[in-house]
Amino acid sequence: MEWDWNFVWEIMPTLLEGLKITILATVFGAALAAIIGLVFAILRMTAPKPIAKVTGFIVEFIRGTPLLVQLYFIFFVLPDIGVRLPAMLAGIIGLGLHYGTYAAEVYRAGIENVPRGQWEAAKATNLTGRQTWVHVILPQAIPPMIPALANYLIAMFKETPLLSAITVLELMNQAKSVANSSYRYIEPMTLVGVFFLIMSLISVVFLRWLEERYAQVEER
Amino acid sequence: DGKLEELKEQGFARVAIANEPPFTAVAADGKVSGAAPDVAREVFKRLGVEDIVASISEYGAMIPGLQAGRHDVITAGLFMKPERCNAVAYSEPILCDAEAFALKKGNPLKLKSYKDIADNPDAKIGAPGGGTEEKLALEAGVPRDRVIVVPDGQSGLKMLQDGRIDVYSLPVLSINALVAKANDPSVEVVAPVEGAPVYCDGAAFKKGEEALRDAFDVELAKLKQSGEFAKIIEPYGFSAAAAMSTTREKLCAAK
Amino acid sequence: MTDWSGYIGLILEGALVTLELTVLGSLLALVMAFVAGLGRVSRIFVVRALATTYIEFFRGTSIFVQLFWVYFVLPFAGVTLSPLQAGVLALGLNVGAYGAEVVRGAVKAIGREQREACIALNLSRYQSMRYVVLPQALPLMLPTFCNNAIELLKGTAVVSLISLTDMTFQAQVVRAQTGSTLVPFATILVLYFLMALAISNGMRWLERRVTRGLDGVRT
Amino acid sequence: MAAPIIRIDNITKRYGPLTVLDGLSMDVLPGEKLALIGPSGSGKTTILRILMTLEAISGGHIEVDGDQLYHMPKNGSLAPADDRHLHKMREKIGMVFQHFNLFPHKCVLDNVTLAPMLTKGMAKAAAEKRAMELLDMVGMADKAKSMPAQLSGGQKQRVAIARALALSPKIMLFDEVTSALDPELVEEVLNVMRKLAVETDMTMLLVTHEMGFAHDFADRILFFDRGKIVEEGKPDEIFRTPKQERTQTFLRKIIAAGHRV
Amino acid sequence: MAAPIIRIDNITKRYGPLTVLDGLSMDVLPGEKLALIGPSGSGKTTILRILMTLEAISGGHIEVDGDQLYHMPKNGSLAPADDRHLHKMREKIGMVFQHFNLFPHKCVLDNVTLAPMLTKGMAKAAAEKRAMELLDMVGMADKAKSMPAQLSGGQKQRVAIARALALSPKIMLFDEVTSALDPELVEEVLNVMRKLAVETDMTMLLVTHEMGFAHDFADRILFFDRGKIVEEGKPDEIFRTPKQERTQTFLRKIIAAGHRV
Ligand SMILES: Nc1ncnc2c1ncn2[C@@H]1O[C@H](COP(=O)(O)OP(=O)(O)OP(=O)(O)O)[C@@H](O)[C@H]1O
Ligand SMILES: Nc1ncnc2c1ncn2[C@@H]1O[C@H](COP(=O)(O)OP(=O)(O)OP(=O)(O)O)[C@@H](O)[C@H]1O
Ligand SMILES: [Mg+2]
Ligand SMILES: [Mg+2]
Repeated sequence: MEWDWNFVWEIMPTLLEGLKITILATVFGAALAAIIGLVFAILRMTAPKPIAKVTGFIVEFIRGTPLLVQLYFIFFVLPDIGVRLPAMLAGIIGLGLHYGTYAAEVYRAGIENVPRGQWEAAKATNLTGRQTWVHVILPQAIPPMIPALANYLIAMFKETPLLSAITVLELMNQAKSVANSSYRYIEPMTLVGVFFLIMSLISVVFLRWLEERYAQVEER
Repeated sequence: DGKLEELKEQGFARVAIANEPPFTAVAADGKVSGAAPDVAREVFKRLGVEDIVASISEYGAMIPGLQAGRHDVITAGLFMKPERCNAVAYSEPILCDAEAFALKKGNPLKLKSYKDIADNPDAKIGAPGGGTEEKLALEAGVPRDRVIVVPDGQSGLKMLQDGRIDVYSLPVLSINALVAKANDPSVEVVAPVEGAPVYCDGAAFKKGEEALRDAFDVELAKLKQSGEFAKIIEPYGFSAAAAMSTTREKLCAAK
Repeated sequence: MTDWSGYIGLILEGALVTLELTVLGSLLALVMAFVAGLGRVSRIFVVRALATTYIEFFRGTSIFVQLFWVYFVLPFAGVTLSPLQAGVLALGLNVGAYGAEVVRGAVKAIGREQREACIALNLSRYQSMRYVVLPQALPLMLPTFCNNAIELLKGTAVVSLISLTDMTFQAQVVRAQTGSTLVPFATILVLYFLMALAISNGMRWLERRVTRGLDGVRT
Repeated sequence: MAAPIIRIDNITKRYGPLTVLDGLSMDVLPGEKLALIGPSGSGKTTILRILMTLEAISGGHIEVDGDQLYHMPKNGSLAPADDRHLHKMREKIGMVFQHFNLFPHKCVLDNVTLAPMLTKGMAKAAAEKRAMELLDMVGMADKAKSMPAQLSGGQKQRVAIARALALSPKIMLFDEVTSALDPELVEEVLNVMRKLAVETDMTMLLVTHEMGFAHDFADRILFFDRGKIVEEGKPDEIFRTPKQERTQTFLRKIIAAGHRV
Repeated sequence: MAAPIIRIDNITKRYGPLTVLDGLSMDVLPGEKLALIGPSGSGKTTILRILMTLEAISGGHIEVDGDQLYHMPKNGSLAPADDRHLHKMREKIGMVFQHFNLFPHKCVLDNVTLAPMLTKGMAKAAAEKRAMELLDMVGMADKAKSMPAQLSGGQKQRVAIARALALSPKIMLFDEVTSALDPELVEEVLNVMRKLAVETDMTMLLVTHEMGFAHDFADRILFFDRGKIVEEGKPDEIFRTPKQERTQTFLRKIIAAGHRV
């Protein structure tokens, strides 16, 4: 089967339509993950022991099971208990929950990487707990987190094709549906790959920039 | 004939199926059954190919998979339509069926044809991706965003029960099998869909392997003559007479 | 009545395929991680460029897309792989690219000081790598390798979409047969989690073994 | 003689099975300059960290400036101190660390003004005026806008001293403030501390390996070994005529290693 | 007088815009014990690292034991040295680092035997026999099976010295080998080096801040400042009657910081 440029131009608008959904899902998924991650991290680090433990287990469970199956679960099983989410929303929740567990780890590591001496210096200068967090710990913990979070953002972007399994018409699903009606897989699939590669290469450059910009603040 | 010798050599033919009873099914023990694979198994046996090995696939992925050499033949209830006839080499007709809708009890949106769905801006139809029903809906003018591509029959039924779609469309026998198994009084069947033609499937071979197809046709014809064909498909609810009353030529020419 | 024992059997069969994919995929990933990871720190430009291209390409595109590409597009280039081969190839190459960065990072983390000690002791580059740097880098890699292996395990679910009869796929079959959605999906979620648990426990055990005697190293 | 500003009464500190301080008692007079010396691991850092409330005690009592440090009166008896009590007590105490622990994301000036503004509600202008005086005192006024990463170790440590002074504590704790510094940079920090000793009547506790400096700086030397005070006395007594065997061995080793006493 | 074993001829070392060594020349005689002193950043470490080929030079020539270090003869003229040439030259030189740089994953004995077995193809038994002799010499024979993490800093450094000696280099380089040690542990390392100085005729170059030790150990002292040799001479000349202003200031500062000279 030969590569057909005319066909490429013909399907381009459809694919771009899908790309739009992909990007939307990524953006909302990421925002949700950032928030859910914060909740997980706070529960794990500061809640009473039993709650922290249960949270820890939930986080481990979500991290240890495939997003695809989680999506099926949210989309097909939750309606049995009366929670019927539109496909796109179900997808965003799946992404947010799954990547929230990763974000939680980033938050935790970022905070734990602030040297103990900083906590002690804050205490020795008699700052309160809240003041220590706001003025000493978070300003140091957040910048190094940014590249790691961005990394997961990109990873999430690359996992959005899974949403096609729960009928979201994102890039991959559009490509499949084009393939279904034309019986040609080469062009749509390759184009999807190229789209992802382009987006990723751009984000790699962006990531390098972030890493440089927020490279560890030095002291010691 | 190279391809047939190859299959004999390897002892089995790789077939694509969809796991959509009664056309194709996988039993609890993993055994492949359903009318289409059963016929194919018998014909291949007569051609000297011992067995068939099935892999489940989406409808949309079947023809690309055939072209990519992933399987040797499609036996999945993939109905003959002119553009498909251009893409693959069909055998003579095997299983015929009309289209049907599964919808909520009492048919609240009064949907009887694909046109009705197109005309009702609230109606959403679910159909297998790359299947005949998806195409019929689109051709009838249902906009893309109201044709939900559903991965498999069970998902379709579930989405109908959950109210995510208003109609789920499959061939009559498939819908009946699905609804019977679900045993859900809130779901009813409209069959056949008004204005939708009766379709027949055939075993689909890769273009360029017409020799194998022709050999298949010869044995298929014998099977039909001997009455064994009817014995295989009628328990599944299909009509042997329907398949024998039409030809590939007619079906591929139909518009 | 539903034949649950039969269906459980089906899912266990799928679990076996998932296991097979995970093990084979991990092996390929491990090989690729070392080849490409060490390639990236090579002194030879061509080797570095090749390794970088591989890594960026496979990290840059989605595993999902890679899988479809290997399965549906590669055959037109004359390479036809069975679904299992396609799955192992796509997963192994994909995770291997991530692993390569881990290898590179760990090798670089074995500081300048150790390399300089090697030079001062007149070890060749190969000897330094083999006897000094890698033995120390390995324990640093293990925790991330563990995460990578779990990512690979989760990635195997995607192969159900190219009709490989893995655990997720079998769950779909069971679902089609029984009409029950909750039972098969809940079952495989637990199974996946148990497998992930097994991986992380295994890795922890391994980590303890390779770090024995290294504890408290600080100059 | 004035009442002690610090009374340490039979305190114990354990880390799991390890007893680091074992029934230690000592008093410090207001304005006294005290040097704590002794071998590595003898508990010198630990006692300072306990006074700064960075480490909890396992038993005993500490009184600082008339109030219990780790306890507070409640319904007529002593209860463990709560956060508010500790916060109040910490106002009296400042500490300078071996590794400076400056806030790396804030410039020198902000490092010094942060705590006065937050804990004492000082106005920005007032805090900065005072900070500049202190920075001037430690010779760092011209670097007020620099970031910590741009400073040498000696400069960082001088900023850290200014930061601790900005809260005007009654008691200052110094834990090996020069031992992370290049030899040449040691002197600039010691000079600041000499000045401080002369110009203020603050109580100072100093842990150091610089025996020469300890000799010149301190009113009294405490020699620690294994969590106990083995010997104490005026610098000349300790350094010239140590009575205890262990003190003698320790000093001999240190001298052999090239340190002036 | 014998021919120099090291001839440094007008070498330059730049890091980007920064010139660290600026046309430096010096000779070292076989068996000579040389101490390099000078302020931080003056290039002392750099010159040792260049001799160990850890750092490339920006210009100039170095001859070690009759051969060019960074150049090799090729078609009648001098070409930049390739890996093989460097490998051959490194056989003559050993180095001990400030931070020991032991291999943490290998026991003490394996640390010492690794290089002889790999680079000289020594048999395991022979390598271990020689290693035990060396470990005995540095007083570490009883720790042969310990892991580096189980040793104190002083013990680590003694193992590092044994490791460097195991290759029997003609020249040994020591870069502040005691400055990462607790004061109490300094002496045990210096003792080993004194023994080494007396018992072998190896050429030794030593960078140190321990002025007392430099005085006792060295045949000749080089005082570095800003990448140049400002003054050189016998220990007594340099320490008692330094001629240069800069040498005087430096020594005064060091003495003030409590170091014995
Ligand atoms: N967080 C901790 N957990 C366990 N043990 C500790 C901890 N902090 C200190 N120690 C132990 O307490 C003892 C006393 O330590 P401390 O730091 O007070 O000694 P030091 O006199 O300051 O020694 P140095 O001169 O080396 O600073 C040591 O044996 C040390 O190992
Ligand atoms: N890798 C490098 N990149 C840039 N500059 C460097 C590098 N290594 C050393 N320098 C600079 O070279 C100069 C000389 O450094 P060197 O380490 O030789 O000094 P030194 O005399 O050993 O000082 P010290 O007593 O502090 O060890 C310093 O200004 C240093 O900042
Ligand atoms: Mg201490
Ligand atoms: Mg140096």
